[in-house]
Amino acid sequence: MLLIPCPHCGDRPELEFVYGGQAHIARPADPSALSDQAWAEYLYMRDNPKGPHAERWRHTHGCGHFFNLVRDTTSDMILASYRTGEPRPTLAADPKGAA
Amino acid sequence: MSAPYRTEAGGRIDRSRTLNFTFDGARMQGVQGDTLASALLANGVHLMGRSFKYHRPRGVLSAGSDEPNALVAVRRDDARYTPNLRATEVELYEGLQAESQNRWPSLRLDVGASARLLAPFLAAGFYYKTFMWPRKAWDRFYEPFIRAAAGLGKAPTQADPDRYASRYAHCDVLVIGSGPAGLAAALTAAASGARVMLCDEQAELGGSLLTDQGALIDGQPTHAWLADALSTLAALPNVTLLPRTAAFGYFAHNLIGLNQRLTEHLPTAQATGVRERMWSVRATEVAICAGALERPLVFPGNDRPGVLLAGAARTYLNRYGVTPGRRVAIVAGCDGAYRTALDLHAAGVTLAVIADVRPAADGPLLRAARAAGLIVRAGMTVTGTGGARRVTSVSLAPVRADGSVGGVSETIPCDAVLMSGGYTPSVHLFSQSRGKVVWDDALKTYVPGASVERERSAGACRGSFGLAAALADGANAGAEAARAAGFDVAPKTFAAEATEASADSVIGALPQPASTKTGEAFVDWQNDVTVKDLHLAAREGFRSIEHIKRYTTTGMATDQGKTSNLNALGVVSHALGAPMAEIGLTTFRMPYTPVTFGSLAGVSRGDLFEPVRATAIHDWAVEHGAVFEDVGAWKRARYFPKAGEDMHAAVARECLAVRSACGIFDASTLGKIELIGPDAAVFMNRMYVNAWTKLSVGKCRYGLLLGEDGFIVDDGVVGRIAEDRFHITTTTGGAARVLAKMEDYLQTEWPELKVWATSTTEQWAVIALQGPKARLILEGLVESVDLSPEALPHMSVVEARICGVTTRLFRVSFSGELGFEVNVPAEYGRAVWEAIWAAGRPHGLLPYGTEAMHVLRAEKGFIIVGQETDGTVTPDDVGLGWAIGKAKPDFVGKRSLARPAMSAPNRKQLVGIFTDDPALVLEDGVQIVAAPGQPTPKRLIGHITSSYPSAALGRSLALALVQGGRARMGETLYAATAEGDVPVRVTAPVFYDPDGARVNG
Amino acid sequence: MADLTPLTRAAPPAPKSPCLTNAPTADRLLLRGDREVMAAAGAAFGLTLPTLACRAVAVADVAALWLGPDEELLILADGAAPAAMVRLANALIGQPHSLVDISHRQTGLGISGPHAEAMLAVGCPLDLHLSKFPIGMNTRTVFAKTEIVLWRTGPDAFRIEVWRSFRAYVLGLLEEASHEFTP
Amino acid sequence: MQPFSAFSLFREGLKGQKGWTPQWRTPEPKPAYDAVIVGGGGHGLGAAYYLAKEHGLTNIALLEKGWIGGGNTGRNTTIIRSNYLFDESAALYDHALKLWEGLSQTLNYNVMFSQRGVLMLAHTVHDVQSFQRHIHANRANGVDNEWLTPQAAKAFCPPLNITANIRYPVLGGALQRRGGTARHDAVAWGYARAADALGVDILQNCEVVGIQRDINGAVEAVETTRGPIRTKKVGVSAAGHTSVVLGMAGVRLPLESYPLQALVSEPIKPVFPCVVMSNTVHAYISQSDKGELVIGAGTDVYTSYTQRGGLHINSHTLDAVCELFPQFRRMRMLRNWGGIVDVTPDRSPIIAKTPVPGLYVNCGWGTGGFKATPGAAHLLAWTMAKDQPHPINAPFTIERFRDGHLIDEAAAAAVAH
Repeated sequence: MLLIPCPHCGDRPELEFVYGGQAHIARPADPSALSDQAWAEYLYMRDNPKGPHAERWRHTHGCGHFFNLVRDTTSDMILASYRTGEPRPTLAADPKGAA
Repeated sequence: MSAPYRTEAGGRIDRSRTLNFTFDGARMQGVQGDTLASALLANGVHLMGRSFKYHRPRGVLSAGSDEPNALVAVRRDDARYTPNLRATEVELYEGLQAESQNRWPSLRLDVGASARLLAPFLAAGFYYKTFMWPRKAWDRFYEPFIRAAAGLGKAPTQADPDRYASRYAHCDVLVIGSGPAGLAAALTAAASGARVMLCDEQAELGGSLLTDQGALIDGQPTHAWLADALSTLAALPNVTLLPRTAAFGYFAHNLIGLNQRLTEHLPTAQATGVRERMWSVRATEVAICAGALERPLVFPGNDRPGVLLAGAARTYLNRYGVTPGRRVAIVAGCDGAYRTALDLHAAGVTLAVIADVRPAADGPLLRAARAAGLIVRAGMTVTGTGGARRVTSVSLAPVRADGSVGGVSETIPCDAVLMSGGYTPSVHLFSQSRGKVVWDDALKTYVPGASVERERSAGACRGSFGLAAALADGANAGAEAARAAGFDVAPKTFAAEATEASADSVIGALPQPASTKTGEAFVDWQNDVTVKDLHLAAREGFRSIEHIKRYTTTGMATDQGKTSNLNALGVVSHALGAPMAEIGLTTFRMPYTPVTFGSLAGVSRGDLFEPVRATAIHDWAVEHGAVFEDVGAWKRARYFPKAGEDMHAAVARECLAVRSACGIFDASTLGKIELIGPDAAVFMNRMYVNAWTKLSVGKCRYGLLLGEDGFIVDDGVVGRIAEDRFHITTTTGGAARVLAKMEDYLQTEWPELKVWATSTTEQWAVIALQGPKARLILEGLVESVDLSPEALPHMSVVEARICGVTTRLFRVSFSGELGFEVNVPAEYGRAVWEAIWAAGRPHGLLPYGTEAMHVLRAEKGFIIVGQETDGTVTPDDVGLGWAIGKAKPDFVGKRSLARPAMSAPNRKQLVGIFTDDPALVLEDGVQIVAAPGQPTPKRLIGHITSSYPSAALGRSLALALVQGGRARMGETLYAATAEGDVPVRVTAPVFYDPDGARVNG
Repeated sequence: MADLTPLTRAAPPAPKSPCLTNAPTADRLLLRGDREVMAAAGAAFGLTLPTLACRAVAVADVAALWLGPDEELLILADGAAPAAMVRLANALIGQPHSLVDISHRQTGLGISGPHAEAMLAVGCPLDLHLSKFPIGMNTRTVFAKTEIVLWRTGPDAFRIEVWRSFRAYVLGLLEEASHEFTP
Repeated sequence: MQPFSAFSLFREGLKGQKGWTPQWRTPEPKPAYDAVIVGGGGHGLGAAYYLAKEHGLTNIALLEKGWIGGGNTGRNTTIIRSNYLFDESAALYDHALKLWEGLSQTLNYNVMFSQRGVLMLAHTVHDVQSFQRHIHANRANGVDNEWLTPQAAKAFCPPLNITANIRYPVLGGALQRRGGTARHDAVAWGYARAADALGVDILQNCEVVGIQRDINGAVEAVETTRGPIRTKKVGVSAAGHTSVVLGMAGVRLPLESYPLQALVSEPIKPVFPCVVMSNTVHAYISQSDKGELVIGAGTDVYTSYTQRGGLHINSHTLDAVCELFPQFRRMRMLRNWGGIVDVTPDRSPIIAKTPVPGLYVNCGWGTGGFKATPGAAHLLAWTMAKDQPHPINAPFTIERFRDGHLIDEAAAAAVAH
């Protein structure tokens, strides 16, 4: 059971959270303008990286808010926690960060 | 009669408290403080078990949780029967009944031991190579035979009545292990004010200090220092001491699982409380002080009862006052064995010989042994042991400088052989924490490398052997942990005076003359894995230690390789000619020691297994004889049978009541969401397929919700309470899902929208009144609201008062009849229900349940999400294309509906189905085919989604999803039932009142 | 004509364990909105709604519990909700917000005594040590397989708010836990 | 290949087991192969075997980053069944089941396939309806599956608690008698030995670190930790690591990898004669030949490559097991382990060509890959050899996610209403 830093409530046990999958996949503004392939990319295609992963969590049984984590999927160590809408932070351990 | 192998004095036992117990029915006596193993040894019983594969007679090997041989079952009664317990861990209590296992008819005469005669043919992995012909014989003959021979103890046969508990706990510093390192760590950390938990798997805290004698700490004898240390810790409010508590698993982010045994050591009459408790401890910092495990030596006959670990023998002597024999041979692979020799000598036990398998051993302990007049023969190997169910001799031969074994074996009579190859650091928990172990050339063992979690190892578990080193290491670890957890720490030092041992040790098989058969040199005792088996695996091309483990099963017994892993590695290293560091270790998996299922399950049983959700009207339904069904966590009344009625009769009666008079139905479980804000309608437009902008206040609309993949996920009536306020209903099972989905879009996709969703599912009790007399019944109860069709037409909602309380009164129908849904605050639910019930009874009002509700809606062709839909169904598939707001540019799922597959001509569409035989009610899920009599696999074109006998129609009806169904009206298709293909007619999916007149009352 | 005298709210039976009590019957409002909304709402009650995460503020007959950055739970005296809603609606004119009467959605349980923390630790994974979960702290959290709002009201006293259909489960677990502490 | 039989075992027994030879070679990588399989689990080893056996390719390498059979093949609860709902799935899994039925003989390696029957329990009215739909569909598809009343279920599995006083009483069950279990390691080793005998090079400790493509975008080589290997056909069967490997060729997949745990009890004498699954209370249990109760636990909620799950997942598994089998409450968990399962949005696998010529993939098996081992291997080999799918795997494309032709078994079983 992970210990997850909620940007609002601090470190909380994983049981209070619901996982929300890969972060920073915005719903297209005009889905009808997308090809089937592009729509399938949005709906289904995921990075599934082995290493740092920016992902959504919701503190469902806490403050109720969504936020993002960068977590290393090879160790489950959490590298960063930030609010929804903020960019993926730049981290030494995470080459995919904001840069 | 006092036990023959009990010493005159000494040990941490209470000799004044005699305890009676039985082993395989034989009555014996031990004393308070004994384990079953020590009590049996005191009675001269070494033979305690039989091995897994060859059923070889086995004695106790160790004195702790690493024991592979002495597995027993303990019976309190038929329901409290526990197999596979280690006699070394079973604490003796008055009246304890223990049984040996894996033998028939008795431990001494075991028929299964004839497997030993077949041993040459039953080498590692033999079962992969045979039992293949004839094909059918595996299931019927070979496998049952293998299974009957395998297994150890017997499963309990009755439900376990004992209680189990679970608890979350938090601390600044968790210290695992209460030996010298653990105590030093705990004392140091606790002095800083940090919250400290100290756990140890043993009944008494103290670890090796419970066995060690002769050393001094801070000038005190170890036992005195231990008592002081424990009383110091026990007096501190910031310290929790947990004996009988095994740290079994190290999980992500410093969560450690502890299993605490609370009543296993108590006589049955007192063992009434919680049996075991599982702790989930979140520790800021962890100090692992888990000690080290003694390694056996690998030589032929090393599994004979009476052959045991030297350090274990010392524990039996010093802690339990028991000697393993009267004339003892010691085989030393490390200095530690000499401590045993010296203590036994001091206790008056005859030492037949001390054979040191190291060519040039020396050191203070050897010198002390020699000084005591003991004969030490260095550079020896053991070529075998004698005896049947108890060792009677040991055979020794000298090892030449080149490593070959020379000369003639000399056989020395003895009644116990005590061996020690050295100590293996217990890196299990460190490894579970995902730290990588590294090979230490000097220590010839694996030790913890860099940490991943916030932990550190101290003492013997990281190779800091010796009392002084362990104390210093522990104090450092305790200080470092407390500091890392944010506490100011005063350094502590502990002065130790003890004879130190060298790190010199032995791993793998002892050298043997070429003629020696290695088939009886055991590496893994319980699973009967020998040196020969490991060589066979190497010969057959297995290179990875994981493969060798799996092929030979070494390390996979109930001790999980605690005594065997490093020796197996040594043998494999020798066989493959590769250094041990290159071969690597197998993964250490949790649990460190076995954990009771009940403890892991904790309090979660019966009604506490999962919440039982009941509505405000539930008790009324119980009182009126309802039969309930589980829907999610809810209990819903399924039907209300009268005496003698089966479900069909009750449902038919309930349906007719609704069609002819009125029915009352508890719809409280439906999900309800209050959506409020200036952007409420905009949000509804984006979420639901329907158009909401033009829905007037006070009016309702059937809402349909899709996933982004275009498939139906939920539905329900939505009422507009105000311009900026909607009352949304969802399915019972979908309530939480829908709300979560709304929050997701609101927070992450459209944060600019000013609208909020709040669950009101449990705020409202919902009482549905359906039937032509519904208005008549309600009219007398509702204040100041006109219920007439003109004032409150179908699909409208009004805020009113009923029986003096606020209600949201919906004019809706899920039955096709005139209907109302009375929403009242839940704590008034039952009272209002009873008022309506009283008012309605003169009009023929009857309660109905979910089953009648399903029939009524099926008669009208209304879908149920989860029954007509299955996550692969679009609105058009079930004839709900009309609900889609055509002018809307976008809504959740819209884009997916444009994908090619969603408009394929052969999509399944909702239709009605009539069987030719009106009495025939098809089973749910029967498949539809176009042509009868096809061989399998048939071409399936659809399936029945709902099927009922309809009292209103006087015949059966069904709904089905059929490929191209709407173009098949009137066609004859076939239902592929178990009895054969039955002709059916495709019809429109509205069976009753197709014009919808009745809903208007 | 049926009897139209106002009904009384059904109350659950008292818990068996002496450590557990039913909280007094109460009204509850759930307020959602931004910081300005919370400030204005507080002013309407003459108190400052907590802006610090996971903190509750209580005055005579109103308690305001921070549940989320835009979410406050107001616990009021039985029957006080309708008037409070009017008062809040007036105070919040022109400010987008959501105010929902959830008086009957949940019920309150009191848990107190020297074993209160340990009993809660049967199902609550939070660190409830007074230094980590001080008096006045409240939060939504989990209790075994359900959700609760937990509010520390004293050194050895907590209040649980739980959705009504989960009350029996929470109570059952706490009573099961109480067996560990009563010989 | 040195034959395995009762006779050879007897003969070797007399000779002290000294005459056995390696079950497969430990070759050095060659610079080029006609085909390369990435992933040395049962699926990959089987694909290599079928490519050699049925399609005449013998210059094949199988690349395994660790040791063969060390991934999900060796980490699952070995449940085998084929009673899936949709025609496409039933055909796929029954293809595998039919291969299982002769696999020991085909490979001359006892994989201990034991048709003990798989009993899936229904606890709600919705479960009953769903299982009846499965049973009817299976019967029409020629797949065995039958309904058992609670009493019949108890007769089939005597330890089962069918009393009404549990939270979710057993309302009945669907039994596939042809279902059962097999010995997972033996499957990997059996395929490895048979493939090796046909000339396949099994290269362990050989991790793929890159995929090279020619100017037309087609596969021309793989880079490995043991050097580059030229090849024009690469079949990837890397389970949880598929996204990583396919990413090397620029192919994105609709996959997420989750930790899945399983555990065994200490061994006991035979007490559990079949396999029992309960999706509603999440209990999956059987007893191994060794006597251990083998129990499948759930996946964690987040993606991870750690091969480790949470403690609470085990608690939730064992409370369910103890509800259904309350006499096992005193049994003890001996060993727990984690695997990495790759999950697709519709919970059905992909066995298909990829957009990159010469690159094929077999993935997305989620928690159900072991049962499909021979079938998936056979179909991947077919698809690679013929550069087109077999009719059975034709629906299991990547493109189905673009076009909406999903095969959603999980949604079909989901609870609602």
